[in-house]
Amino acid sequence: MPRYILKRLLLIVPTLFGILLLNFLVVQAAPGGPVERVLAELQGQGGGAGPGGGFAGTTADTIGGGGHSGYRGSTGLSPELVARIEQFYGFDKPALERFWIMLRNYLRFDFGESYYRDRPVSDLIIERIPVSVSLGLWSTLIAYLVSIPLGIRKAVKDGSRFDVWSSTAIAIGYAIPSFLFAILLVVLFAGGSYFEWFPLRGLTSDNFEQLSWFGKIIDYLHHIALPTLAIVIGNFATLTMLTKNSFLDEIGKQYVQTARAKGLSEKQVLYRHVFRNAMLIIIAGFPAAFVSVFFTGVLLIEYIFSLDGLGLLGFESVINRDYPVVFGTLFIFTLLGMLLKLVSDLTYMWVDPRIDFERRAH
Amino acid sequence: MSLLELEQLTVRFGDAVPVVDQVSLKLERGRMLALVGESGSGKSLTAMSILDLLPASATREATALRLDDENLLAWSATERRRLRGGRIGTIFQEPLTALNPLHTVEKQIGETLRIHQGLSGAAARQRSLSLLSQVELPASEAMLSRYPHQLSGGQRQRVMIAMALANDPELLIADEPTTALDVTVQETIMDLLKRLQHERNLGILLISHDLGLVGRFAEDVAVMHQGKVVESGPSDQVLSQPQAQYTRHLIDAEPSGTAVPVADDAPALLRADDLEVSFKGSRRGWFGPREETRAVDRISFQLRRGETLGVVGESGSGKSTLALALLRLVACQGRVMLLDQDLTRLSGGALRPWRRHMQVVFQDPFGSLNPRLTVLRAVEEGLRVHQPDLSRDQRRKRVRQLLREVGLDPDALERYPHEFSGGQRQRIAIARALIMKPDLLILDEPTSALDRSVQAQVLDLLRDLQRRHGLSYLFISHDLKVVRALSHRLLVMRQGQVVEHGDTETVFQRPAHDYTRTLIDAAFSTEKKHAVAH
Amino acid sequence: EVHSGHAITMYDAPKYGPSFRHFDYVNADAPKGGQIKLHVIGGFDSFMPYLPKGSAAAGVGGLGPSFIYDSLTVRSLDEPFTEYGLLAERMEWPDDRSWITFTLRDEARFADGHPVTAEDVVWSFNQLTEHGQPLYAYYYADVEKVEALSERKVKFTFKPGDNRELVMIVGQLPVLPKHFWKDKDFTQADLTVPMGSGPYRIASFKPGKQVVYQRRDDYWAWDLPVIQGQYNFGRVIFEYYLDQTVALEAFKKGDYDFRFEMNSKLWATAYTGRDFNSGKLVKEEIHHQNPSGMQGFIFNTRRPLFQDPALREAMAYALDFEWSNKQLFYNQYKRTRSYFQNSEMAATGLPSEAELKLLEPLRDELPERVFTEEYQPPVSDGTGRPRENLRTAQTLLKKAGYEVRNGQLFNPEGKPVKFEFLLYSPAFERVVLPFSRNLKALGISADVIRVDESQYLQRVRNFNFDMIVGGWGQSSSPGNEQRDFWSSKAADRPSSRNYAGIKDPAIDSLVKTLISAKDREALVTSSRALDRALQWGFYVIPNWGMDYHRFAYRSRLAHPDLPPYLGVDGALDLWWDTTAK
Amino acid sequence: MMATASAPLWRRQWRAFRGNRRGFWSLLVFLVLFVLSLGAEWIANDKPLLIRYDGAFYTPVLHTYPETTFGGFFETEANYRDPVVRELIEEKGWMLWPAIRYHYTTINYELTVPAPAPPSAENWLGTDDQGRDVLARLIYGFRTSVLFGLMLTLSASAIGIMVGAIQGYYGGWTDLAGQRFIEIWSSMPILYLIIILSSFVVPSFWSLLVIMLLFSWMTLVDLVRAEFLRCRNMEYVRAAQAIGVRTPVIMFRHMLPNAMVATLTYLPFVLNAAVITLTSLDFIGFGLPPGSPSLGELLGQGKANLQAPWLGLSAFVTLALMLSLLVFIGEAVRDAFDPRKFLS
Ligand SMILES: Nc1ncnc2c1ncn2[C@@H]1O[C@H](COP(=O)(O)OP(=O)(O)OP(=O)(O)O)[C@@H](O)[C@H]1O
Ligand SMILES: Nc1ncnc2c1ncn2[C@@H]1O[C@H](COP(=O)(O)OP(=O)(O)OP(=O)(O)O)[C@@H](O)[C@H]1O
Ligand SMILES: [Mg+2]
Ligand SMILES: [Mg+2]
Repeated sequence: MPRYILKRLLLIVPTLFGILLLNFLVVQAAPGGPVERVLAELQGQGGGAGPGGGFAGTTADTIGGGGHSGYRGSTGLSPELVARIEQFYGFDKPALERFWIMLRNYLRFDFGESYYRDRPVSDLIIERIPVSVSLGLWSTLIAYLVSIPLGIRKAVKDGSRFDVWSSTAIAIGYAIPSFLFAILLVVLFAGGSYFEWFPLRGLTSDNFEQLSWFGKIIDYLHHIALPTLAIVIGNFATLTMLTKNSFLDEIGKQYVQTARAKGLSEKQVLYRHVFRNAMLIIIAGFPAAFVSVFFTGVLLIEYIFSLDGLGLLGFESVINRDYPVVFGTLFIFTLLGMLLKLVSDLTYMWVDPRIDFERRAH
Repeated sequence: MSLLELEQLTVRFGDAVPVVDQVSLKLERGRMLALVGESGSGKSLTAMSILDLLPASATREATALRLDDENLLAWSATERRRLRGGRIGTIFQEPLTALNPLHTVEKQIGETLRIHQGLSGAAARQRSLSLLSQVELPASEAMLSRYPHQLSGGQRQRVMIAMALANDPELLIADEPTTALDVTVQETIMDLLKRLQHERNLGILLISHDLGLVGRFAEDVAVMHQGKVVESGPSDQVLSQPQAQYTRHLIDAEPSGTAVPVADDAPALLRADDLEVSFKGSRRGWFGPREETRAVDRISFQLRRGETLGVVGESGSGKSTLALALLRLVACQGRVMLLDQDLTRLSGGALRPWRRHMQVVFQDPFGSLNPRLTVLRAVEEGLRVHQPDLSRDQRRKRVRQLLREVGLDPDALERYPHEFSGGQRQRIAIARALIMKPDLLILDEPTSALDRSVQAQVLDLLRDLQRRHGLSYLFISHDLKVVRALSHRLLVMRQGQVVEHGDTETVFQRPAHDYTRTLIDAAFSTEKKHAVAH
Repeated sequence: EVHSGHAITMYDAPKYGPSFRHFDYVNADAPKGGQIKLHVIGGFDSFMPYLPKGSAAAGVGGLGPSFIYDSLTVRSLDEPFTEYGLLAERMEWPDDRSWITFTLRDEARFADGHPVTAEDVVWSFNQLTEHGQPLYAYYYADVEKVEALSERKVKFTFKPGDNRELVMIVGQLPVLPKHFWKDKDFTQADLTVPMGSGPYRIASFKPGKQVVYQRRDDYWAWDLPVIQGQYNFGRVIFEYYLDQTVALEAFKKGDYDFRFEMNSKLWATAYTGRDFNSGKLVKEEIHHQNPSGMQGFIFNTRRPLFQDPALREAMAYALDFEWSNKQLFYNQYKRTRSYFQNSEMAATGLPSEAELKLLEPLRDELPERVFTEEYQPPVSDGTGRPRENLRTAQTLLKKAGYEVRNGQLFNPEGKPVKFEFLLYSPAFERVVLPFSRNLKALGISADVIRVDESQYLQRVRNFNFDMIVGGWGQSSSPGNEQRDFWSSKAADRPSSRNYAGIKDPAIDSLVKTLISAKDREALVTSSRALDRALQWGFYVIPNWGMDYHRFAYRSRLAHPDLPPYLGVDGALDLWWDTTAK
Repeated sequence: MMATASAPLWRRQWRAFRGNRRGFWSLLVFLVLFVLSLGAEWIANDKPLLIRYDGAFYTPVLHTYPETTFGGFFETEANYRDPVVRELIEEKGWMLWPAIRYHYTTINYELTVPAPAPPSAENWLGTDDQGRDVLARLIYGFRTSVLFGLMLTLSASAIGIMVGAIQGYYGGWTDLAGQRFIEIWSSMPILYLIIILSSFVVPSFWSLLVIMLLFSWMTLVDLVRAEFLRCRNMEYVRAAQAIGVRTPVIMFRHMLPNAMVATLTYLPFVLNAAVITLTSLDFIGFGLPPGSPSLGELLGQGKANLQAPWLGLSAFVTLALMLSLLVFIGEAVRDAFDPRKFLS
């Protein structure tokens, strides 16, 4: 086992290298880049550095608006200026050299600086962790805390009325696009039109610092409630169904009878015996679920609730071609993902001692 | 006042004919009632219905089910549940699948203790250790920390027994409690049960196919046939003067006959040289030393075409492991030569063509049957693999025929393993192995769950095949009578090693090793050891 | 001859004389105090708007005056282009405008009491052009040198060239305190609270979420005429939001006080609810006279297909503006017909005498209709599928030798008329798709494709497109930039704004005339002549524009009669809070 | 005694499937909807199904007729909704229209209010912000989504199951290498790939399908791998090996059905995820080319037009309906595969 862990840990290095290389190649091939963005800004085109073209992009139906275009005085972009901008972003060097420089820095855990923000990438990431952890943790926690007992109950009552309506409910919950739901929540419960029960944005109130610690907790929960709700609503379905089905699969097995014969109550049978046997695939899905909530899953929610999280950082950097941030987040997240996967593999063994990762000839 | 009274119990699946039909039983305190009868006659279901442990698809009807004169049928489900594991202990027929695969021995036993006695920690462990030693298992920490898959068949069965006895039950339901145990251990266990029966006034409902055992230990007996009790009464009386025709038929079907003679010039089929298998146990802590079990320790033998090699020995002595090693299903050292081919040198795909020459019936038929394959698909699999030119109908025909030969209803083709009784499953496993007409058949306790008459039928079939096709058998069994009736030569194993190896009759008549002697003595004694209590 | 004065204009004389009391459009008695909350989409992580990195908080500034920094001069909002001294008391410049000096006011002080000196101006200029955003280097590229002549006098010398604007543009330079940055890193885009000489200071902020500006009572310039009646709010607060929809909700909820709307649909539908009914929120449309420039579907005439003006002319008939305006835009737009729309520079009627003088020499190179017709984009009946217009187009095409085979139009060379319409904003799909459907009736296949913004920019920069929606903003005083817009030289230079690829000697010559205009009148005449040449070149299918701004605000706020040259920000500096005491 | 058991396997499974009434009905409804949407051109179109003109029949859905055929002016395809064309035809014949007289591209030029227009007798679910009929777009969008989802799910699951099975079954370096490959592969910035792709071809149904397939097969791998890691230790796997069953057969005939819990549970969700992927790509503007009917585009419009709830609502109801049906079908399929289930 220690050998296996060591092997896995060592393999992380070439894997990360592969990931960086692959991404570097892809990014090289992507049209457009920071230089374009700056040039466009000079000429007053484009929507600025916001996550442009896409969903949040300008909805204006005129381009210039009516403002006076402030641009005068020169006859256009000189090639020297373009070269200067390219140099600023390091694009004057050949690709291979840039990759090499990046690798060297990454070895020292130096992720460089954002193109558009005068901050080290690592700071940008660290800064956004509270939001992501809050969203990720609460939504994952709630999803698991609700789904597993619910799934078990559904398995026990398979085919009953309860089973039917809860299936319907979670399917509908799953079907609701979270961003639409989020907007609905905002309009209904945080906007100016109906009920003003919840705050509109952020993780804490303006006067957070002055609150007592209890007040702080309440304030935090008050802020996090709607976003978490919006994320979590769609997260019950897979987990609940997975729990239900794997329980159904196990409940018929012989050892369950033995457990019953021992005089265990139905609950005890389910939670002490079936649970562990049925857990495996639930665990298997965990790293993916976790990372996705952290990284991509909640982009739109962060957006709508003005939460500066990692999802937003990642997406913006992709759209704006902020490559250092793209690679920095990628690096950290794949590293995290790999470690999580190792942990979950080890959990397999812990959950089911029969499991090993040795080679089988057959 | 009887301990247990069952009146007109009927169990059925769906609208089909009842599988248990109007069965009434009565068990007194301090007595042992043996339920014997045909495999598939509804014995296990009868027992399980006492505990509300029938499969969900079964329906139960009964006019009365009384424990100590209290009608359990009037109790709530929760109240009945409290009886389980406390006042009523249960030993399941198939111990190999009945243990939770993810719990250690300690947890399995400890759990019952906690639930019913509130014992935990050191006290529970103390009690567990003493239970282990009572069932002849090493009362060690190592044993406690093992998982079921690290135990031999007999060891698992004994864990099961320990669990059932943990809370000093008033009623013990023992469904074939000793099938996987060698005769000496079986003796100890039965003595233990008997002692408890006397000391604690324990009532035991014993289900068994071993009429010898029943005769020696049980006070009362009930015979079941096709879901009905055909005869019941004190065991002396029923066994010596059977009234019902079925009972007579059953008693007469004592294993008999001798092995089919082998030609002297029969070529060697299988040779094992210095075969060795060891298991790495779990580590103590993260980096602690690994406990290592040497399950098969340098075993060599040779098996000729048409010959049967009986393998007997202590439970946990490595018999099953030896079988797996021969089949190359566990990693081993040494050499296995089949038809002059060293199997240990082959692997993966290269091994496959050789598989058709050797087949196996696993000790745990339930586990070895894929729960999602119907009988038809399970049995015909070998044909599909090795005789792909057969048509569907041809395969189906062969399967039906073979099922009939092992005494199963050929209409059961589309059923799934869990819809059968223990003995029926065992026969499906036998059919699956036989359909390939292999040169070598390894049988690991193939008849432990069969009643005498079916057993005889299967043995006849095996002998017949041997005669006609010159099959060789490696026959692992605890039932020395059966071994004697079938094998030419005998291998006696203990703690992974061969202690004696020779011609069957010679060994039986002049056992050289002490262990063999004890074994044989125990197997053939018929004396009634325990006086019947009244 | 060296001129000198308190103000400098592009042409002619400034409207306000040396002793003016305040701009006409301010309310000099506006109450001071109170507060206004504004919103910004996005976030901020720096107070340094001048650096290439970081997104700066709103209000800190850019070019021109800001809350924190004063500039040398400020622009008046009721003249086309005139700069009045703010930090600068006087300006001196020669006839050929090849240099300019600014004499700073004695009383000009930074917030810490330090006087504002020529040294600070030079330092600011150098920092901005060396370490600042490329914009500054670009903007001030023609400045040859900057020197402090004395403690209070600074001189900008320009590279030789014909650039009347430059003298005015350098006046927009924000002046930063050199001493303040002595022990700080100017190139670090971070949240170091800046210090300047401007009317506000940063009172507090929450990174990425909120900045609060507090009016400075000790601002040195409160009594200056150029400042009178402005910067009335005691506190100005910027709130940040990420999502537009949510931001709108927040406005309705009362989280901030003022919005301007760019979307016609939202303007027509979203500004309703409790507070609008009760009058707490006000919706107002305010007219302006900013030239709205030209927005249109731009043909890339570098493509062989689009080199035929007849095709370009015909295609314009497929855009049913009247229907779009009615069904999609709630009738809020006006059709654009001129490249200098909404200004006196736009050509109207037939060419005037003066224009003819410019056009006549180019008669051979210009389309006949420049002289004989007033340009007007096709007008439809507003049915969405303008049958009559399409028939006209069909006839035009037939005449030019185009023919339809199997539902597909082929040009006289036998090539199918097929092109891609490149978009990046989904907002335009609703206009472009109906357009492409109408083109289909003519047998023209137009694929609408949408790419992400970066890619769009890259393709436009390299002129790798067939047709885009684009535009040219115009100032009230056009100049050099026209060369970048329309000249043959620009057509071949990547990154130029001659998107259409116009290469016409006549237009080149008209552009030259415009740039060298000596007075306002000449400028107006030459731009009208240029306008005609462009209109009849059919380089774009004109879209629409607006001559008003859409404001919604809390009724507590009030504004004077707003000046004609008004930015989208609504010149909030002129507003005040009626609840302030 | 064994009478119930004699029916062939598939029939018993079918019976078990039907036994789950909800799942069965869901399947029926889904099939009906799907089949109907396959014939969308015949249900919602701006061309008549049949024209009788001047003694001859015309089928505009199948053929393209220039307007000149009916005595019009344009040589391009007739716009049958154009009043002029309508008059021309009805003068000498008649037209048979489909139930919904809108194609997904058709703009209702006759709207009396600015688009998006609320539901009316003419546009049952209203129009979107370009004046197109929402119902017509839903029908076509549903078809695209379901086809995309089905194809993506089937191919992605097949690959995913295979890879997961191989990794779990063989273990060792196969597993290590495979897992690392997946880690590298899954890190690929899909958005960039789509951007790159769109720089040389116009993104289409098929190109998006291929791109998504390149990545979505990884969903199931971990789950299947975990189950195979466990399953390969089971006694019945040994039994099958002892018979000499070939490895692929062991994996897919013996282990897979036992390792199907996760797969079966996930399939409806994978299908849904595929639909949602396309939807969200459309939503953020990297999906199908502008103008394509898609649920995502409709959702996007719903967000941009909160004042027009029928947009978001229609898309949402369609999605919810589709997803719920699939979840229920998935449950019934699971029942059909569970031997313990289809006995009782
Ligand atoms: N789940 C089930 N579904 C359908 N039939 C079943 C099921 N379980 C058992 N049976 C049938 O019920 C009958 C009685 O089974 P039971 O297990 O009681 O037999 P048994 O007497 O214990 O036999 P054995 O000695 O072989 O264990 C058998 O014929 C078996 O096929
Ligand atoms: N996977 C394993 N890990 C560790 N020990 C094992 C494992 N499998 C078997 N053993 C041990 O190996 C020894 C031999 O087991 P085996 O199953 O071969 O016994 P057996 O002779 O078949 O016994 P029985 O008659 O009880 O079935 C036993 O002591 C058992 O505990
Ligand atoms: Mg039984
Ligand atoms: Mg064994």
